[in-house]
Amino acid sequence: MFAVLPYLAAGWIFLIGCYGLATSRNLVHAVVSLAVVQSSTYLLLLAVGWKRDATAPVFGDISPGAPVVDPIVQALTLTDIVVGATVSALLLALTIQVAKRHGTIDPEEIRSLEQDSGDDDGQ
Amino acid sequence: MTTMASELTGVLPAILIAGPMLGAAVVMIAGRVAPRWFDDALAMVVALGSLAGGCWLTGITGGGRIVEWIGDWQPRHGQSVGIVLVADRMSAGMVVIIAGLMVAVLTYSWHFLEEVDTTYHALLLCFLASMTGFALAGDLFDAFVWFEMMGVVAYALVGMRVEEPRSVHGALGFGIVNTLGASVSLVGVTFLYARTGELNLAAVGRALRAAPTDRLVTVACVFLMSGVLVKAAAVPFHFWTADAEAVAPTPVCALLSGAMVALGVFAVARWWWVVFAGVVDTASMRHALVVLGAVTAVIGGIMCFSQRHIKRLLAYSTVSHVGVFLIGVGLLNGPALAATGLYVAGHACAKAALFLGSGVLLNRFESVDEHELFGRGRALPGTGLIFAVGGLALAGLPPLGTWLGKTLLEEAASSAGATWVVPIILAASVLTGGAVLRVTARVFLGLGPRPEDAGKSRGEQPEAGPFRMLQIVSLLGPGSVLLAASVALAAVPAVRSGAATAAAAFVDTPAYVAQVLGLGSPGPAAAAAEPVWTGSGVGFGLAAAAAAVVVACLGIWAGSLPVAVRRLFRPARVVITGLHAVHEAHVGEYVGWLMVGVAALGCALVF
Amino acid sequence: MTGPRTARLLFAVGAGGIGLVFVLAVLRLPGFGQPHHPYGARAVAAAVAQHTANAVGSVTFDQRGFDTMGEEFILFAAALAALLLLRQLRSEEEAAGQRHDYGPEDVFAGVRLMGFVMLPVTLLVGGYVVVHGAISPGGGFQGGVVLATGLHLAYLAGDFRTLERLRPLPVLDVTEAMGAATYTIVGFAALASGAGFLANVLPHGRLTDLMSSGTVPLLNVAVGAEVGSAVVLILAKFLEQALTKDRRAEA
Amino acid sequence: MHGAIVDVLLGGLLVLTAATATAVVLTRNAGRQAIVLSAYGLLLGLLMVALQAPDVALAQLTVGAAVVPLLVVLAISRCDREVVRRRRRRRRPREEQR
Repeated sequence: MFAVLPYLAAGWIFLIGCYGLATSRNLVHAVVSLAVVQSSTYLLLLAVGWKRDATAPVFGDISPGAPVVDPIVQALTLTDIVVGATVSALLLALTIQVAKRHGTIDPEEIRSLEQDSGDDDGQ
Repeated sequence: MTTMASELTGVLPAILIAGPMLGAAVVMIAGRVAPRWFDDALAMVVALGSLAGGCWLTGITGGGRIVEWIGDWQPRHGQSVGIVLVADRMSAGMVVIIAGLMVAVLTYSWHFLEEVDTTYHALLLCFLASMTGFALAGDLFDAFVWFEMMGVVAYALVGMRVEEPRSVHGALGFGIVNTLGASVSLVGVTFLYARTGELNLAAVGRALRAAPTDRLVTVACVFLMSGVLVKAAAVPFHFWTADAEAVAPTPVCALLSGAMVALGVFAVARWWWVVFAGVVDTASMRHALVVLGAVTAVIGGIMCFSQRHIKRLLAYSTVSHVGVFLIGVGLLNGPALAATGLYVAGHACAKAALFLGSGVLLNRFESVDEHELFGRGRALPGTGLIFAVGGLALAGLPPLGTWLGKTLLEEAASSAGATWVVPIILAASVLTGGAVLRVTARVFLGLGPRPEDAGKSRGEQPEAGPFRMLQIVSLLGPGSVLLAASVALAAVPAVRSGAATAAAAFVDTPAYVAQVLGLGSPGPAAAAAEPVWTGSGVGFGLAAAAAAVVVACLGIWAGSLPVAVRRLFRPARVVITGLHAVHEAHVGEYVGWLMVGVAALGCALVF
Repeated sequence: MTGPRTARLLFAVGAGGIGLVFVLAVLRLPGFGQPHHPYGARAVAAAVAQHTANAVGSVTFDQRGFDTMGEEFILFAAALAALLLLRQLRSEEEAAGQRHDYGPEDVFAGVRLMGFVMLPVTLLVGGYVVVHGAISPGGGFQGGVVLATGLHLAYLAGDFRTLERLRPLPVLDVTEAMGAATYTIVGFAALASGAGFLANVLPHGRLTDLMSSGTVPLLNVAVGAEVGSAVVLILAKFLEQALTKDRRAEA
Repeated sequence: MHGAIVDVLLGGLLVLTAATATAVVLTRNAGRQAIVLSAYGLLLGLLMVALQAPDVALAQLTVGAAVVPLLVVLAISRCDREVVRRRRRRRRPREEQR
């Protein structure tokens, strides 16, 4: 069980974030749920790179050659965190504009743009 | 001289990515003080440079590859710690499409959106860099980075007209769905890293083929592909497309529709042949992709034909044509891939020209509604011509680029034993071509009964300043050049044989792996038979175009048909109403559909 | 197809399928904590060979520095996007920066003191983290964010005006673009010196020295400048949105 | 023996993190959600420290626990104001609709 626990935790976080996205009645809440989905990938990456009885891959105090955890996944996670935060900021900015233009941030009240274009079927 | 040229060639991929980035930064630094024409000129120079570089790479790659290890981290014994860029003729061809559209778009934008000039140029250059990066990436995570960058830039570009309620809303939906797709992809990348301990495409593929395979790899394949299928706008991942492209500034629509969407399909192909071929069951993958493509082609076509908002109509036609791309890639063989490459190029030209044409309408009449514009397009014969030719291109009329791709694709499908997809491809052509021709007839010729709300304007915001005759050159020029390029695709025999070599190199997995990882010389490039079109292909193309005209006429005059005939259309009406109801959804439902799509693809491949 | 029920139904179907294939895959993953990481091992060896004590820094700025360049420009584009999307429209007539919901009088004296004390400390820590990215955890990115958030302690300590004096946005705009440009220029410079793009051509130094690891500290500083300015710009735009009242609201 | 302690620590943190993620999503009030999000960011940062990733943890703590929740709070305050204003306008039909 312990061997797959972090993976399952990441999967749970992914799905619960999706649940928040699918059922959200508030676009800010939706963006935060999306951030939760993204955070599941941080956990998954780090879990894949973790090594038992190894230390952080920084050779300040330890000598080169000591067992360290995988630095690759850490670099990837770092990038992923930046990207995630960036996207969140951008989507929040768009949400503010939606609030200004539509006066609501409930996705139920602003459905697809399909209706705006008229429902003519051209026949 | 020759050595210098070859040295330059070896580092060209990185320059093609970093150059536009540097350009973007310089535009931001200098744009504060420099006049507008400086931004335009700098961006144009960079885009032209990319176009030249892309053409150069396409020319010299032939059946081989240019492999560039960033930071000189060349592999030793087939292993490296660095990131690799790989240009083969197919990816270099994508760069040509991207940069070519960028040049067209920048020409068009010369008088465009003056309120936001500097930022707009910087973002366009970032878009150019990220799409080029995605096309050339030879590393899974590097591809993810470019994927995300494409997304971030595109959300900003789609939502940049913040005074438009629909614009910001469309951008938000686009952003949420695409970001979710990226996360799904990243899960797949992580799975592959966990299994193989590698990120380089060639190294991952080699490691996977060296060990017994299991469900982990199949599931990783599903997640990885699902993410890019969101970008590719395949059904049911496509809900963002119409919302985003109906409201985005016209030049951005041309880029999204012509290039970014095609990159999604390109990634499916690249990852299949380098990573998963020979590991994941080919038959089930072929089945999954072709069925997905067929569904996408048909649903996109029906949705396209039943729109009256011209940009929305064009967006759905993109969905429909993505279905055709997916069928072509999904056949999983070289000839079909060569045909798809040609089709993608032809489609990019036609679709970008059409979007730019709709931009002319928007700027002149402040509307892109087919009914409101009834007959008013008579004042713009040039734009009308672009619409007519563009519509015929979507229908696949010889000798346009789309026709060549389509007829070769149909040949390849038949010889692969998948004759049933031929009518599907035909349906996509006829429905999307017919829709555009219907618009042309109504708007530019004023044919058929006058709609009730003709002449009104719903008040879309124009994107350029007051409409001046001077602008017509910059607005119409790119469209006509694009359509001419589309003809050239079919007319120049070298393009056809070039595509065949490109596809043969693309599907040659062992050669790719050997050359990227530096494991001995890959041996002679696989020979490719030059694809030939037949007389019946020409006849078929003419028939498809004629059918599109008939369908367009049906769309215009259906109301005047006898009641007994109209009754026959009733089932079609039910289908259309149902599809529209499904598409009238909100972000939560888009997410739900995305998840259903991933689950369906997963179940199709795993079980 | 309306109502949240549709979304719930779609979610249930999708989550069921995804959960199923996810669990099936996870059962085949190498166990948590397993020792086999071929790429990781090679990266550690390469970091030591390049005299970069922080292996993560070596991967981020040297071995996979190209990713970081992309990441850098994602942030650059996001800051541009924030400027673009949250720009003041002529129609909006917002009295930007003049009326705020909170002024210094709303903040406790103790909190203000904390702000004043913490501000220089945070900036110092941020600078340290940027510069030492090659030899200890942290680097341009983390340090840049610390610097940017640290600056906003000024808001806690004083008010919006103090903050505005501390962060002249047009200057930061240029700093940001310069930071981003520097990254690509380092790449092109390596190219011009005859090595590959972004090759680490500078001398490596000793493993734990500040100026070891070639271009890594240089890129760290470029990233620090870029990230710090970008985060300040983004925060500034959001603060402006949240704190300015517009006249329509009062009418 | 040493390994067992690590296992318990990691297992506990993992369960706690997953539970907090659930709490973030189930907190439907966006204002309160920002606080829970910050706590989640903090917890995730701690988990990263436990997974021997100090670099990542530092980034997560500054970004995930501070900057993003701050942006969320700022966005909410603006959005709420816009929504309230629109509602007020709807209630007073005499005023212009759009």
